[in-house]
Amino acid sequence: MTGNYPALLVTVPLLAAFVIYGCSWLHKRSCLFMALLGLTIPFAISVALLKKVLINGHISYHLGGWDPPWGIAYELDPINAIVLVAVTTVALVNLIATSKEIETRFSDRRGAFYALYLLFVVGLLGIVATGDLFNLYVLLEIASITGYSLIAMGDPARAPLSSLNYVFMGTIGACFYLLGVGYIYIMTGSLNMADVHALLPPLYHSSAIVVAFIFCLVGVMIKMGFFPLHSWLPNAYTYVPSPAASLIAPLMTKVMAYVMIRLMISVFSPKFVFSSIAASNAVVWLACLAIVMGALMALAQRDVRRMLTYIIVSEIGYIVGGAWIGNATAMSGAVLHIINDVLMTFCVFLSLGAIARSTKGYQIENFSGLFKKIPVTMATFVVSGLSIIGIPPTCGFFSKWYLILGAIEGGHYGFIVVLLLSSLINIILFFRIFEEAFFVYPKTNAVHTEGEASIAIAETPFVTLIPLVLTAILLIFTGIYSGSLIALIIKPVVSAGLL
Amino acid sequence: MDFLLTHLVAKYNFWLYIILMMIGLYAMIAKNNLIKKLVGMNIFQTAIILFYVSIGSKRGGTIPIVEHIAGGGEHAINPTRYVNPLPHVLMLTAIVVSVSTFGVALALAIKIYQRYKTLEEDELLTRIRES
Amino acid sequence: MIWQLDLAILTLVIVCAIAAISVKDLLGTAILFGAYSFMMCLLWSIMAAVDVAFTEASVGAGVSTVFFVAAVFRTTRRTKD
Amino acid sequence: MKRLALLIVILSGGLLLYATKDFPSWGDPNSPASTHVSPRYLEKSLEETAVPNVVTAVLADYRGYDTMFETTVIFCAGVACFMLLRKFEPEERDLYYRHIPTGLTLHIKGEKQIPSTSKEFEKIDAIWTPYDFIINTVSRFLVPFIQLFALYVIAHGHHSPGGGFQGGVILGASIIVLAVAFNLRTAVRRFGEKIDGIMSALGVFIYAGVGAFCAILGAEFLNYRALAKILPVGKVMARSHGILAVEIGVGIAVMAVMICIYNNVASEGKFDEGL
Amino acid sequence: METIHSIRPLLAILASLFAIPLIVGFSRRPAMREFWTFAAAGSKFLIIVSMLPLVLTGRRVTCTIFEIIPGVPLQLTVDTLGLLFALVSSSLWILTSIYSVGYMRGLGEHSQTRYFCFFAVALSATIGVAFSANLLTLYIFYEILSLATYPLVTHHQDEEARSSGRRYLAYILGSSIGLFLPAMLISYHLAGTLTFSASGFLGASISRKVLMILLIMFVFGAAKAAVMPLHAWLPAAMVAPTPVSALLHAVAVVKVGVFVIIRIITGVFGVNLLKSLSLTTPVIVLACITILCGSLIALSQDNLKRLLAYSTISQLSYIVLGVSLLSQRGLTGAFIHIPMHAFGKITLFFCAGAIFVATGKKNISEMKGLGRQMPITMAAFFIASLSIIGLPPCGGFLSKWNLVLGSIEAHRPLVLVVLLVSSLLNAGYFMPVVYKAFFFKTESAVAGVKEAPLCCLIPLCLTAIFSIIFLFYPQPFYELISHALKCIIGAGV
Amino acid sequence: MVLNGVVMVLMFCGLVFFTGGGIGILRFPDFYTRLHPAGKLDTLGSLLMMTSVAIFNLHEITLSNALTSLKIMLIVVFVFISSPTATHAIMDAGVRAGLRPWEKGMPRG
Amino acid sequence: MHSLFLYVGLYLCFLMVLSLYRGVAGPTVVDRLIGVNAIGSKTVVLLVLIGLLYDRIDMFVDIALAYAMLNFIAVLGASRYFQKRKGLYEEPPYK
Amino acid sequence: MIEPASRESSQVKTKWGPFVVTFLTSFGLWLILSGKFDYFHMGLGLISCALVSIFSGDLLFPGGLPEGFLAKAVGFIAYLPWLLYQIFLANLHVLYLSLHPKMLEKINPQVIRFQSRLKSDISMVTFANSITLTPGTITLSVSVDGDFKVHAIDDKSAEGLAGEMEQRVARAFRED
Repeated sequence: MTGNYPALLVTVPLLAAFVIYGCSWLHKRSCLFMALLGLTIPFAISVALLKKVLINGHISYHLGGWDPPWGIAYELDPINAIVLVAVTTVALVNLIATSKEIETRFSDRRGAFYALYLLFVVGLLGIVATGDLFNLYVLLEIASITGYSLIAMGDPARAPLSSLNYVFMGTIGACFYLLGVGYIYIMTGSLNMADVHALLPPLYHSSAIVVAFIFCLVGVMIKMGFFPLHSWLPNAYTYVPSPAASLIAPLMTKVMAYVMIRLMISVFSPKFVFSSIAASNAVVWLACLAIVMGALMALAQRDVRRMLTYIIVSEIGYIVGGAWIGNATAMSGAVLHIINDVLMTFCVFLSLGAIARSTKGYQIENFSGLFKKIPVTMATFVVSGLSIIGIPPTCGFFSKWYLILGAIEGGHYGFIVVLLLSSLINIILFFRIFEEAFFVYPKTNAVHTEGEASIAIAETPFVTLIPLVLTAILLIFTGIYSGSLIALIIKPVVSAGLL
Repeated sequence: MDFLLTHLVAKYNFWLYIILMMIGLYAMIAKNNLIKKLVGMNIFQTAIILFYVSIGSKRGGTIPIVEHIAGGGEHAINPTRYVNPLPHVLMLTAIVVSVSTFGVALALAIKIYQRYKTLEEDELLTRIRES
Repeated sequence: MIWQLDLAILTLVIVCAIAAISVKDLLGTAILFGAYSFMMCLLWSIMAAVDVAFTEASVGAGVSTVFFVAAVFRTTRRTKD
Repeated sequence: MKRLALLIVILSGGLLLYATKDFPSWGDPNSPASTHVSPRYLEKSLEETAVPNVVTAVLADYRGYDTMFETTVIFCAGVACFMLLRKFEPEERDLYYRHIPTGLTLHIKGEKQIPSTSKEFEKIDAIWTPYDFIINTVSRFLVPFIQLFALYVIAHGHHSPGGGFQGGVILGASIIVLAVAFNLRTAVRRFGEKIDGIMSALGVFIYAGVGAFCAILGAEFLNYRALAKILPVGKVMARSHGILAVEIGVGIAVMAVMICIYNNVASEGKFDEGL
Repeated sequence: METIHSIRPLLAILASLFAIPLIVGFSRRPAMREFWTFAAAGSKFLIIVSMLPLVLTGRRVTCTIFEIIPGVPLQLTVDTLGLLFALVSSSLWILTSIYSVGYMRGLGEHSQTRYFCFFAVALSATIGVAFSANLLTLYIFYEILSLATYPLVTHHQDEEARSSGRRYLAYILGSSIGLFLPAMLISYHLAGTLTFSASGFLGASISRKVLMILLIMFVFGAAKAAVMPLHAWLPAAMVAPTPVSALLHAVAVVKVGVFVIIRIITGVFGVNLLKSLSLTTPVIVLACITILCGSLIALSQDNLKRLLAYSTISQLSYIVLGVSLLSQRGLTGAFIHIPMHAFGKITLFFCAGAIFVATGKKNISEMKGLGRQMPITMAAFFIASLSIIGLPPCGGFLSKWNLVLGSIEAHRPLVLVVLLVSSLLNAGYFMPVVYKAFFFKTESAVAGVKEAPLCCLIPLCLTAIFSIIFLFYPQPFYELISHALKCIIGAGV
Repeated sequence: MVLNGVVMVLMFCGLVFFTGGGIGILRFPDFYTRLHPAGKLDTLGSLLMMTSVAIFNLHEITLSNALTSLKIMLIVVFVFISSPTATHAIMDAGVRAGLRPWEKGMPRG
Repeated sequence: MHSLFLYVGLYLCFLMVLSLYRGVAGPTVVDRLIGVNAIGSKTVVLLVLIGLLYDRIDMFVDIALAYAMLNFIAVLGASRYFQKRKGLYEEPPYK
Repeated sequence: MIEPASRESSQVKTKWGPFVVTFLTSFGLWLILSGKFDYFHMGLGLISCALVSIFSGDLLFPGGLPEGFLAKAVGFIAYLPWLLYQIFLANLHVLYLSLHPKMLEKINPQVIRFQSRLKSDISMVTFANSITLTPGTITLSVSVDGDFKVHAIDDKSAEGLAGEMEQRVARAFRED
């Protein structure tokens, strides 16, 4: 059975989703349990796979028993194993943490919600693991469609429209990707990533391949919300219901960023990307623009969630910039930042969801006095905020470290400046909130005589709080162990790819 | 004329799919009505399907269903006689995806209409701003 | 492949597409979109993609149009462009 | 916006047109796409899977994994429509009934209602809801044959075009015909929402379950060859039967999802009279 | 040099962190809460002292926690310099804790639990900086310190605290992220390592221009050292409760800043490299400007704590100046100025706090005749101000003396002038306070005021006494410093 | 050969009807009258063309060919059931939508 | 014979243009429906003809049959719209 | 499903009748469609037909099998050739109209109402569809009790209504 782990990783939540949806018509209570089961098993499997990959190296799993160019294969190297672990962890922890809210908020359709939730995870897991260009598209669509509907379940006034806009942009993105794959297919006749990688070199100067690359990339960039193409992202992530927010916001864009890196390394080759198309400088500058614009637009927001969405835009800029600088250090930084960003965005959105219990809205003004009311939850929010800013020893610092180091190596001083600038802006962004939560007491409590005694501590329930605190601790641990992450997992693959 | 024809036949499928796709893309971006955008999206997707199917076609090829040769298990099948089945397979999936997206998008459009009683983007935006 | 038919139908397809997005009535769009699907179905069968044609026939001509009409029924026919 | 759209369109269109110059010409039998991967499907599929329809063989076997997710996409769409639109709380409003033999409409205010078992009366939504005798009767006659044809399409996906997906759509359409010709309530009474939900999950479950079952039997996921251990047939025929099982699953799922989408879209999730 | 692997440095850091859960747990019982604070402070001090013999015998205590970045582990090394600093700050923590109890209770401050928690974190970070074996570890603790002090600075949670907090963060985080971090990364890129070594890890192969830029970035990056023009946070941060100002803004935080500069000059660049390229001239100029300007501004202050803050700014630059002179005497002076200034300045702050607790007064103009009401406090104030000015019989004399000698040794006569002028200025702003307190008639506002609570009084007396003792018994410091100098200067030779 | 002749004749007739339908749809003055050629001529056209194809398919008589021809005729049957119903449905739609019928002397609508 | 079928097919395409004109030009939606329905019936024939051209008519008959069935459903659905909604032209902008 | 039971006066209460008839009909259809006579496909066919019959048997024959089912079926088949002939004639007429250069003068659209004496729904639908297919007339609406509204394209078609065709339909379904 262990041989089938790669397939089971994706299949277990898939089967669980079907069972849940079927059962939800018969017995609603059992849904949560099955959903938990359906995510715990893949979590265990992904950890086992990571271990296996680290011991044995690359794993290739041939689905249906057909050899790759004809059948579909799953290719697991250390990097995607770790991304898989990140995805399953986030999904599982989020489900545990938000289960209470899901159960109350979607009580009459929880089966559907869990099913979509699991299928979203399935999509992402598949995207990360697959070694086939077209399979990636299908999985991408699974993740997208479930994402659309999860987003649309949010604020009834705005969510459907933002979701529909996401549908349009997402479809353009997916179609561009599909088109790019079509161009690759017409020139090489293959869809398997490794096979395409082997077939491409003689075609590097063909205009069709260049266009294919551009379209794949643009498609993926739309999906990950890279700066000029990000317009769907803020609305979509602002109005999503909070249990889904902490699932979608951390994972979707980051997984797509991973796809971009994967396209660059294992479908096309760095040689092609960095020398045949002399666009690397342009993309890095675009990434700089993304970072700055994301940060500036975040600065203009009063709604905390919306601000965070713009921060995501800017974080994506980090990853793209890092990946396109074109040396191993920066690429490692980009990969590390994917993992870190998953964790920190997750933590920040999860804590925001927990905070939302005690506030009326997501405006900064609503945050006043929260340090008194929910100290632990706010502490986790602070930790994640610090991580996004890039304060050591949280993990955000270390990916920035590698990114800047890579930029120094590559001589992209503009990128360094922009990275530091965005860190500084992030300080302003977050401390604005911290200050509000720390200094200002809500007006309703001002009636009472003493501030301290009157505000009752209404801490988040434990089922949410414990995962939250664990995640915050994980942020620090990932930071501390980022050296081993790089040395054991990322560096070998990246250097092998870049050589 | 002959030369033109051979060149035309060689590429026109690829050119026309681009035109079709651009029609769809234009509708998606420029149209104001959400359902129109949706139609544009569908045209866009079909154009890509057209592209793939055009890849698959083969001069002198017939449909990719192997004709039964009684007891001829060892009989070699000449692949040039049949068109390339792989793009068809892929495009089945793409069609399914497009119809699924279409269904979800329609559901979303209905939800939007329920709330705002309009499907025009500019009117929607003004109404959101008002509320 | 039958290129003569292919060319003819392709032209029709483009006409249908333009018509579908420029008609100032969503129900008209729905109907013309159905016609667009017919054409596509023909196009696939001309290019020997029978399975695709079958799918397009069943989806595009059948359920997709019905969904579309149903959605228009539940929303509105009005459109400015 | 229009100008921006035009710019984008011209830009990307120009890029794409530029790229076509390196394409092999249309229908070139020697193009890479026709010579690299696909010949093997054409040459070997009959002897490896005993399925003459190469598209089906590739769809459900060689690239069966894709198709599993394709079906999942459909399932997602169904669940999404249900989730987005379904309203469980009925709105308070007056009831209308039509007396079928005479075509008279009854408008009942308040709580009272005619028992739902009554065959004479039919619940409708508004005073002007039409009743078309011809369409009803013809649809009633056509539905069984449409269904039969759909089952035929599913069963003969190996030998002729079609397969689970197409058959499923037609099956779904047969119920939709009922919903269109009579009204949604009739269709839902015949094919309930609960069953529909369970069927949609069941269909995809069959697909993924067959795959997982193969894995349990010791082969790779979706390697139907492993089914030969429990079926009284050879390994090649096991593949063929595996494909059939999978196609049936697809058919069930697609049918249920199509009905689900139609029901929800046509009635805004209220499950009243529908279109 | 022999290296001992031990987790004692780590324990020294964690000692106060372990106390945090206990402090939080006993938040309802102040006595227990404060007990745990003392326990943490005491154990921390003991652990640090226990390493003294090892270090004095010429060994180094190292603790590698794990590899963060290839080639750059999270590593702690106790060398003489770090130990000196750690000793000073941990010993003063004990006294400050006592003082805090008196001060906080005396004023009935809110959120005392939070206060003690973050105090503990800040101390951990300070010790962490002192023991860091490489630049990255140092940076991590530096940032933790910045963040941990933020709630302390803004403890009052009013509008003033808020704006000061903003300014504090803007300067500290802005400079560290904007300048220190890139400088560190460039160094890592150039050298491939970040571990401090006695002769510096930046080799001579790097061009002078780059080195110069790096040095400037580092010096400004460590904004905690309050080198002008990045000094403005320090006066702003004086809104904090006085124990915070005392320990953090006289000892821990600002000393961390200069300690970082010392580490950079001695451990990153290496004295010999800097000397051979004579790179430190701009730093010297900056330090001189800061010394003079700080003193001049202090002259015009009426708020006692602000005055002390500006005094601190100028005094800190003595250390920067001493280090950047790169001469043996100069370094000695700089190093010894750390404890001397710490003890002196903390006494002054304690006094200011005691006055505030007793009278509620913050401005000098309101303290006329206070010496008669609070003789002990004002006597301590006098002693400490002597120490700061650099007059015997106080420890401050030693450091001034060494600095003066160092400037001569380094052939920089202008520096000598600056030092002397600044001493005069110091006297110019301290003596009026003392004079007003003792020789003016008691104003009605402060009439009838008693001495501050005992908890406040004892620490300030102790520190004042220590200031005097150090002049006569500076051997422990000298011994430590001579070990340090042996490494720094001797290694290059 | 005779078979081919029959096929061609039937096909030609079918085309004539189809043509009539196409022209009729264009020429008739209003919606109701347009339905007449659309509903009827196309139906018969389909019948004739399908029949011709079915016959053509039978020029090599085997079981499978016969079945295929039967299937083609099945399409015809289906069209014959569904086409008038569809025509009726459209007509009904027009009436219910309130479209005014064309009367003699009015311009084309 | 094949070329005959090809020309017949092309002629049907031409006829589709006529019907499509009705579909595109309107003037009312039901007119479009007529046009599209007429295209549908020609498409069925055309599908069978393509089957002849490929010599695999047995494969194409299924498609044609399915097509005939589903086209019926689509037309039924579209006409159903009018049976429920009273207006042939668009309803007033807002209620 | 609304079962117009009350209108079906003559019906046999056999429970299995509809099922058997549906099953047999659909199996015949299956054989035509399938064209494969091996056990496997026949087995699939049996299953499919059974499914269809169970699921939709009552759609074909709501309220059971009508009396004299076979005779009616034969009658219907016998009616078809005449209908085809009529259709052919009708089409020629419409063809003539649509190609006539002065078409607008020739036609005179009008709506005609009449009461039919047919009773069963199947016969009425047959009649209605026959009207639609034949001379220039399209059924507008039929009410359950046989009230027909017909749109005729010209006077000639309007006259020929309701005569022979109704009788033949009635004869086919044994209702005269």
